[in-house]
Amino acid sequence: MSVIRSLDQLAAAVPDGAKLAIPADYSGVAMAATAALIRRGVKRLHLVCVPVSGLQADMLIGAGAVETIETSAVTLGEFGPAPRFVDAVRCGAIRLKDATCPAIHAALQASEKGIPFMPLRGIVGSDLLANRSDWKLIDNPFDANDRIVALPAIKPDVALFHAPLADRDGNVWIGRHRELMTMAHASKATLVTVEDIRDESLLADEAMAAGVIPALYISGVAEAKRGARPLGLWDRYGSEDEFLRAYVERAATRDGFNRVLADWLGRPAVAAE
Amino acid sequence: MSVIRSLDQLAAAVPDGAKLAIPADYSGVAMAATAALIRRGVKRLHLVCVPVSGLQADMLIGAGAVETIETSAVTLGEFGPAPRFVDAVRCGAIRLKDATCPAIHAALQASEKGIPFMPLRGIVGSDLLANRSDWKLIDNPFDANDRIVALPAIKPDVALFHAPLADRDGNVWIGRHRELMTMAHASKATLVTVEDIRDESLLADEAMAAGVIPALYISGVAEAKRGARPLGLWDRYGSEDEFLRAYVERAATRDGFNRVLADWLGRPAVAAE
Amino acid sequence: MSAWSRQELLISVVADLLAGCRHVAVGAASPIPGSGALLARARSGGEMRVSVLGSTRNNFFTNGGVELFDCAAQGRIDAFFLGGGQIDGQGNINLVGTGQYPVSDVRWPGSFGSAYLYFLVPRVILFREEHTRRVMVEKVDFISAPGPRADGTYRVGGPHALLTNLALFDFDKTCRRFVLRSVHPGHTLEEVLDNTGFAFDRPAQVPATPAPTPETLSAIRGPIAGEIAEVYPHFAATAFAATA
Amino acid sequence: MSAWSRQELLISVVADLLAGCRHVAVGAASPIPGSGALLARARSGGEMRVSVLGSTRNNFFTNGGVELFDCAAQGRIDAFFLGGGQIDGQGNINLVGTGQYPVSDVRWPGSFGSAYLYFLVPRVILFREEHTRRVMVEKVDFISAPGPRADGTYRVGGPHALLTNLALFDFDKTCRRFVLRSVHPGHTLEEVLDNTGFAFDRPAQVPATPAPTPETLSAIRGPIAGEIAEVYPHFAATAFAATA
Repeated sequence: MSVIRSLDQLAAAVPDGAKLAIPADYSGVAMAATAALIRRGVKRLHLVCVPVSGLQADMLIGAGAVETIETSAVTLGEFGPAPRFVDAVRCGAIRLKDATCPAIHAALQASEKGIPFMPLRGIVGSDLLANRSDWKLIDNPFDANDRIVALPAIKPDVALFHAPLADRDGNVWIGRHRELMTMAHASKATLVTVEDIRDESLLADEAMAAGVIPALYISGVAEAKRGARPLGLWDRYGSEDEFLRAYVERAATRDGFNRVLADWLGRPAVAAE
Repeated sequence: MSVIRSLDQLAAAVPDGAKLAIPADYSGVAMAATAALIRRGVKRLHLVCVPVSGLQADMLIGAGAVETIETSAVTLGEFGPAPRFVDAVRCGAIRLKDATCPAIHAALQASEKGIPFMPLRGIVGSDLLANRSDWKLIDNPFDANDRIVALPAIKPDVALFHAPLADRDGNVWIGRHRELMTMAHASKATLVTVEDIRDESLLADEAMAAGVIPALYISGVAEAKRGARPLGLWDRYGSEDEFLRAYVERAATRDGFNRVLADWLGRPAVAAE
Repeated sequence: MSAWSRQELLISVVADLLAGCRHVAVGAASPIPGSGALLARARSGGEMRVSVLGSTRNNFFTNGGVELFDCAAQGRIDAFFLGGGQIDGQGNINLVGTGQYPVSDVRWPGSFGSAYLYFLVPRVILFREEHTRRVMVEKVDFISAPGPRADGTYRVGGPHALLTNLALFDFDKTCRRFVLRSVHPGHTLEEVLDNTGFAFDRPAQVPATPAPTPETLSAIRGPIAGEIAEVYPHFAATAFAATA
Repeated sequence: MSAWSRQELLISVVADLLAGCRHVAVGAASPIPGSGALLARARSGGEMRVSVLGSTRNNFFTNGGVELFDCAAQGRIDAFFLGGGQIDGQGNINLVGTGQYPVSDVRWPGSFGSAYLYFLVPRVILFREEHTRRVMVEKVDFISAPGPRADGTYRVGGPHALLTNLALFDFDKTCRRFVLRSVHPGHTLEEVLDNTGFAFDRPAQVPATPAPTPETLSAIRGPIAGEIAEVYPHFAATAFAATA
């Protein structure tokens, strides 16, 4: 059965209440699919930001789609704070699971390896640990005088991201952005939007194959030209800085956010070249 | 300082008594460097086979270079048992640390992550666990009714392997053979022989970069044309099956091994093209 | 002489055992399991994946040697094959050696991934052509991978069947015993009993293993012969009564 | 007006702090630390690596987002920069927010990798341009990453220095207190005392931070200006008294 889907089919494959893993703004964010998700009115998401997020998390929060966010940070970087995230935190409107980047990576690796937890250095003495009842300080079984944090595995229901290329079998090229592969290995289902879908297999060439997530892990692929916009895609295209600057300003209020969101959802899709 | 070395310089960089990580016969074995190691008379090696070995371990054992072997198997596959390994086991001449493939991978990943141990499923109830006093059965901190094996990190002193390409900065292309990258991350030093050394950076092209071990982890690179022979190198060239067939037969006795080793060490190197 | 070879029978049985699997992993040096998997894939109408380990062309993994094991732990591998220098009646397997340990009388290569995959792959098919009391023992000398036990250990996998040159067994995970399912055509129950060192259960009437159907034989020799030859060239040249 | 800009002074101080490092990692959005690292690299004669996170061209990592952290845990990163919305006298840093948690008065982005790298990178340089009592507090409201403690936790890393617009501090890991090393030209000890909410140690005579030497300035503005502009184009256009 083909894994090629439409954007709306991808959005329909993310159930309300899903634990949804999303990458950082610089790592291939499926913004076109996020628009489709918001249009379909997705609810009660548990976002797992790998390891941080920006515009995508902020828009989903503003759209009322997020119940819980597990992240090491939410920020629009040089453009400023993430306004709907900050507002939701101040109102207590979302449940926070504050983390630190390597802890999110390690907890996904635990799921990838099918182990219940991963030990990790650092973290001891932080208020992150004090506020994460699901993280435990355990004895190092190999050193009676050493304690170490144990992080339970994070197994997302769905991983969602954008990449440059897929083939018709469902293999997806992610190059050096290996966190996307860990997300796919760790998650029950993986949905991907891509710039292009190729007819020839991405595994046919050994150089390309080194950067491929095999179809085995991929549940659905949809073509979405400029599918990361208004964010950028690696060295392929940059972000729309004017949009981001205006977003931070307009989304400072709920009404302003609703208007900027409506404008964005109303944009025509990028035509295929 | 350049990382480019001669084969003899690489061999000199493996101290007697080193914990030496080597890949499986199908994953890029530095046989030309192994010849140099045997010529220099390396002693008391602790081999860590990732996760198994064949000709390379057998020759090093036959040459009296091995004190301990940590492996999930030693075999020459379709050509038969590894004769010097089998003989050394029967004589009690080497210390055995029998393992299972995923345990060796996981213990290297623990070193890669700088954690003291990695939990791993399976293994419970096996005589591997019963004979590995360094493996522990611990309580899963997240489930009082669950026990799981904890494997201490393996941090090799040196990882040694053969790959198709390096550049002058010391970046090494290993494509899909990702266990070689884990070995490099996990080890204190990494020595590599390659078919070719390129002038242009292997990181310049994003497709190639996805399969590159960065120079940061590489201590020395030596050019060795057909450096895996008599073994093969992935899809680049096959193994010398006649050599392997004859090896299994001749190395059945110590004298026979000494002769086949002498013949092999006496071979001329493959000339640069 | 029958109209099919011993290998063709075993390939046919393997393919039947794999029916319904989404993903089967086999070793590059395991031609009968591998051919059975390729046959099962051909029958599945594109629903089954087969990963041939150690090959470049039929290897769909991109994360190095650890991926097979991680993939199994993720629940993404439905069937795998294990062998053993010794197999005992509790489903314990020994890939290490006979006599004492570590100084063995006979030393085999080692345990490979058995101690792990046996716990995590739902359908582990024990495949060993030699069916003698030397192999099928009451108790293995070394447990590379244990059969199922009631010790509470996390385990979603384990022995699903034992296939030899003589017979096919199921494994009853509750009683922790093998149950003879069928004896291959040309062999007898007495032969199985004489050559098995462990006790096993059996029905009052032991059926014969179904011979490969004409459809199966023509699939093995026809459409998938080329695939088998591509993956297992040495094997394909000798194993089939007729090769394309 | 001095012959060098505030940014040029800070870049010069950063480069001095990094002397002898083999590998420095900096964020793509950290132009002053990044420029200091590029200057230190230029001075090192090819012995120092600089990894710029989040960039494609100056990113030498190939194992995804986890590699920086694994690399630090392996002991392969000698220096890194952390900031903080609040920094206190015990070296605790807060990147989360003020007031209560989780419902904060002011919410900042979050802790990023601080809770980890602060334990594992030997020279963590706390870099925060704003030097006020709002930032330099007696006790942080939320500990994203704690300063060194005597609790036996495995820790090879921690605060090496604190650099602000006003001054440079060392951190004494035994006493767990900051020690004022120097006050930047144009500023006074009184200004530092007035604007610091925590107690710190200081020598009887507090020296002035050395101004960038003519050699350093010509390096910043000359050979490495291009590199800085390549990595930090917006910054390079505004920060230098003269840019090539």
